[in-house]
Amino acid sequence: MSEFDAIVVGAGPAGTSAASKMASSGLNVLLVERGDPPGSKSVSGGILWGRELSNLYPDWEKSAPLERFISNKVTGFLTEDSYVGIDFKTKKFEREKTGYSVLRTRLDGWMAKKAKEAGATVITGITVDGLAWEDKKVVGIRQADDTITSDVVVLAEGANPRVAIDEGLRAPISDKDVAIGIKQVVKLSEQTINERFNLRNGAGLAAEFSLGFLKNGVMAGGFLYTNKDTISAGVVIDIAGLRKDNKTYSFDIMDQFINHPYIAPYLENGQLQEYSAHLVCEGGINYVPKLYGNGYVIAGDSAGLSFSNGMVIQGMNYAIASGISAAKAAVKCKEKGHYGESDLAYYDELMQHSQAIEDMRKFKGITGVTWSPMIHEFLPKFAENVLHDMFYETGEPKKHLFEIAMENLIGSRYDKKKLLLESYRMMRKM
Amino acid sequence: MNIEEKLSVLNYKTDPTYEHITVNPSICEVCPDNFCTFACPASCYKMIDGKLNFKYEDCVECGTCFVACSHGSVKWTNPKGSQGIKYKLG
Amino acid sequence: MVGLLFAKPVDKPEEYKNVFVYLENGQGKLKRVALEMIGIGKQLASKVNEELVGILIGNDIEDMAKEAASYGCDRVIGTQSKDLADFRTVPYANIVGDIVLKEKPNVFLIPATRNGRDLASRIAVKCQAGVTADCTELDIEADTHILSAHRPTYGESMLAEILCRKHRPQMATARAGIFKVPDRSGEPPKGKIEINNVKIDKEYLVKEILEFRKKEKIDLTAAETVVSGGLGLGGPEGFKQIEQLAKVLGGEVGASRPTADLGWISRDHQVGQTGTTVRPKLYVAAGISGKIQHIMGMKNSETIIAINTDPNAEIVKYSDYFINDDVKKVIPALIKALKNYKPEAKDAAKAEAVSK
Amino acid sequence: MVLEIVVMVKQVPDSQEVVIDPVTMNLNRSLTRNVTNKADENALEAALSIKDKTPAKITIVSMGPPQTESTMIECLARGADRAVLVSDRAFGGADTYPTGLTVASAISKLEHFDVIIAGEESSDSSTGHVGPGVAEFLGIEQITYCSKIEYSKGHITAERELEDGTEVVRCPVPVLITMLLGSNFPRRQSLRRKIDATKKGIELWNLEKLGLQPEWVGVRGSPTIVRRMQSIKERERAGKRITIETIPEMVKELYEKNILKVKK
Repeated sequence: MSEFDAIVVGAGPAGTSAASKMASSGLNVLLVERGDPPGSKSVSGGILWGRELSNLYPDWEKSAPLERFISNKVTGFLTEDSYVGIDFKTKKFEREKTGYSVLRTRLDGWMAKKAKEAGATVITGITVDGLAWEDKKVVGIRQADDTITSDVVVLAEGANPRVAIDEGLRAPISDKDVAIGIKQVVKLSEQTINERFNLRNGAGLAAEFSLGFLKNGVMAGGFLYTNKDTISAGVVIDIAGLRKDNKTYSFDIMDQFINHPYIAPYLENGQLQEYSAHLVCEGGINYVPKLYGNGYVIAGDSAGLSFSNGMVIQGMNYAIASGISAAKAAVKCKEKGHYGESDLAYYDELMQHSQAIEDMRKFKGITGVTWSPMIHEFLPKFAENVLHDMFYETGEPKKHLFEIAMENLIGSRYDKKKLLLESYRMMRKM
Repeated sequence: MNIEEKLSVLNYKTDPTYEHITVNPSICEVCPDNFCTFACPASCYKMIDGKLNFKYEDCVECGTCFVACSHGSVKWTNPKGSQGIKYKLG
Repeated sequence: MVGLLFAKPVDKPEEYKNVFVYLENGQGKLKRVALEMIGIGKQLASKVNEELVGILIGNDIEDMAKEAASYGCDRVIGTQSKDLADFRTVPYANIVGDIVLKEKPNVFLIPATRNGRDLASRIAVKCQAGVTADCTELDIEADTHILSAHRPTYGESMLAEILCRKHRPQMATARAGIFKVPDRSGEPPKGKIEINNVKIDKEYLVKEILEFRKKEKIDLTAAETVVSGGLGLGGPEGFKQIEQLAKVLGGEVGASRPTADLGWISRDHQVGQTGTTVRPKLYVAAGISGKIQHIMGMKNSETIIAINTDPNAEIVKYSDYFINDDVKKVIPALIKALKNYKPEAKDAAKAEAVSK
Repeated sequence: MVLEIVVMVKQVPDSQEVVIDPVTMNLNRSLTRNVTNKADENALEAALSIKDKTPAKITIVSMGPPQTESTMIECLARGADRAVLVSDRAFGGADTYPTGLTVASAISKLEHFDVIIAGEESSDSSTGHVGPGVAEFLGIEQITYCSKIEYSKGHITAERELEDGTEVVRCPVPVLITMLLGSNFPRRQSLRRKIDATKKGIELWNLEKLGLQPEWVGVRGSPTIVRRMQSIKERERAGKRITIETIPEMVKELYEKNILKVKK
């Protein structure tokens, strides 16, 4: 007899969702989180797309600690001197309200509380050392000299899954699988944020940028998310490019981003509240390990479930979805009274048909685009030059846009044929 | 603001009894790239007088160095209990 | 067991008169803080035209009692015994408690030192009265004789004014190093000295003092100049520069909390809310951003020089001089400038006049 | 016979997170989380290290609102045996006097105690008065500001850190000890113990259980009142900008203003 039906390692969105769903289905659940309180080890890029959450808590928008709903989405290029961007606003976002900026210590704390209310035993401030095995089956977890047993262990450790890696349940992480995420949260008054970003009534902005001013093949994206009375500003840095250069400090890229002439004014006079860093899963479908085994399942970032095509970034919603699916599988196993590998395969089955895996499969190879010189070097410069030539009054006869574009294309050091192919590939993959 | 000053706004519960990350000096001594010093967002890895200096106390537990070190020097574990970084916003 | 006595308001507060202070001594000498208590006690007593009374306990205390009187005590109530040579909570508390219950002071001040705090709330319980801890400002209302006790709170950013209207005596512990030592009168002291020789019952002497090891440590509170380093130094090696500068200035080395947390320097150098509070003539904050914890420990320094790469660092607001550059470059330049400084003739003469 | 140790703990706002709103100058509570008072963790560790060598039972006693339970479960997870939370609306707003009275009253309701250990002070109010108050109510000796304690044959030997030195003290039980902040490193919590403690919960005692009068405790039983709070006004400082080049001028000014004195 195991002490628990299920043990969940990690109280992030994936773990708390799994624990809550299992507990409310009558399972005896232990949720263990090393941070105390939950969320004190978490960092997120910022936007929670909440549709998945409504499966768990239909009224989540009323009680969850949300910062601002996203009414305004920006995608842009930053070069040394310029900014070119698409700025999209729609009243539809305001009516639908699915995306919210969140701060994780608050969100995770709320979700852990919900799991506790559902009946899970929530333990914080304790690090799980590893798994307990018996006859090649996971039978629980190890902490210090103790073993706590359960029929199934849900590993929801986040982007740096120590237990899963150390127990050989997933490959160690490589340059292609993750990027370095760095974030600063800056305090400004709610009013100042509203004024600077032209926002009203709890509306917020989510902006992502390609940092075209970086040199030597170093590639990074930048982001700005508005919270209630803070702004989350950060960068996501490609490790392979940084390694190749081996001269640029990751934290300097963060500094360059927030000091960019078109970013700095947003943050001016803001007081730094927090500096944080976190790995961002970028590996796509290739990075997703086998999601289940004898007595265990892997969920959320630990399973590499995240998506980014440079314009849409998702992670927490996948985590919640995978947590719920893991719970469904565990509940089914409990009904059968059997938690073997073939039983837990149901989790995989659910996931293979989930939006998460389908998105990731569809956008397979997207990182080749999101982390391409095309996006991070050529396009920003090209857009800057074309727009500059178009708008700049020289006193000479005007040119057609096509003419300007062609001149800039010819003037660039890129192989034209390759560029064409690249653009085609980009359109297809995005 | 330099990185040290940024880190100074953070709340750490440093564990003097357990270093959750360790490096192998014999590997670092002959390291050709010292990429950890560039990758680590908290500047825990520094070259001082040509030698690698690592301090775990400033670690924000992102895991970057574990990926960055391609020579097998970095041994990464989670801090014990709730020691280490304690974000107030996340 | 003394019993679970609740705090009891007194019926006739007007019966309680005079300001009493506890005269802390150690190794047979009045502590400086005892003189500080006389200073503030005298101030309060004169405002309401009452007497200042000192309570002194120890062994062979006559000289100390005379000294207290010469600093302004109108009366010194002394209690001595060879068993009272060392501070021991229970017998000390019993004696002080009995005196206070009998004498009915209106105000009773105890220094907020470790032994003072050890004693204070025990006396309060004996008298069923309140005590305000760790005061930095004390005043008394001339008409009502109500003590207005101010103490810093919320990380020393706020000052709370605390009253104790209905209970007597109005007790407070007062922080060391804040209140002025009064001038010593030249003539033989006028104050009345009463010394009682007592025998202490063995049952109150259960606590034995086995040994006292005097500390040979840095004393930041007494330093005229403090040079402190923070995370901006970049590593423990940065404190070498700090030491050099401190040496040139003839001061002590301080540190911000994170540097002590990181083990760059030992804890006894830490300046701040959780470390030592300093108020030197000159404070140099090198590479310290100025978290509130640190500011609280140094903001009362006479002159503050901040060295920082960040022009928006919090410390800038607290600085008289701000050098916006890297500590590594600034300190050598500063040391050079100090060594090169040659006073002009008239300045030298002025300096001489001052030092005389 | 086992040694009965009582450890007094308090839940406080995390001092590293205390954020003062620059506009209102009030504590920004939305950003401040509650934690176990650090010095109390040192008190518990001191108790646990006695228990490592001597058969002992450790009872945690705290006065506070119901959420103090998390602090007490933490103590049980580190190795304490029993936890009593004294909680009642009537206790709210207490100054040090009724706090000491309430805690002492709870301790006196335990079957027996030999040693009481508390932290030197709480990080939120920093008075250090509650421990000695409890000792007075219970009529026992005390050893405050200890950096080290040891128990042997009915006696505690302790090192007290004073402003000017270290005092080595020996005292028979019963005695109350207060431990210095940072005097030891608190051991880790055990998952097994924490699960058990979470499932079992803690003991809640209210005013009635203690048999105290409502006017003796809480704000009503407090002799001191806060008349007002004001922000500490800072002296305006010039913040005169100096560069590497103008350092000699600053040095000259410091001498001229007599902040630095010319050595003869």
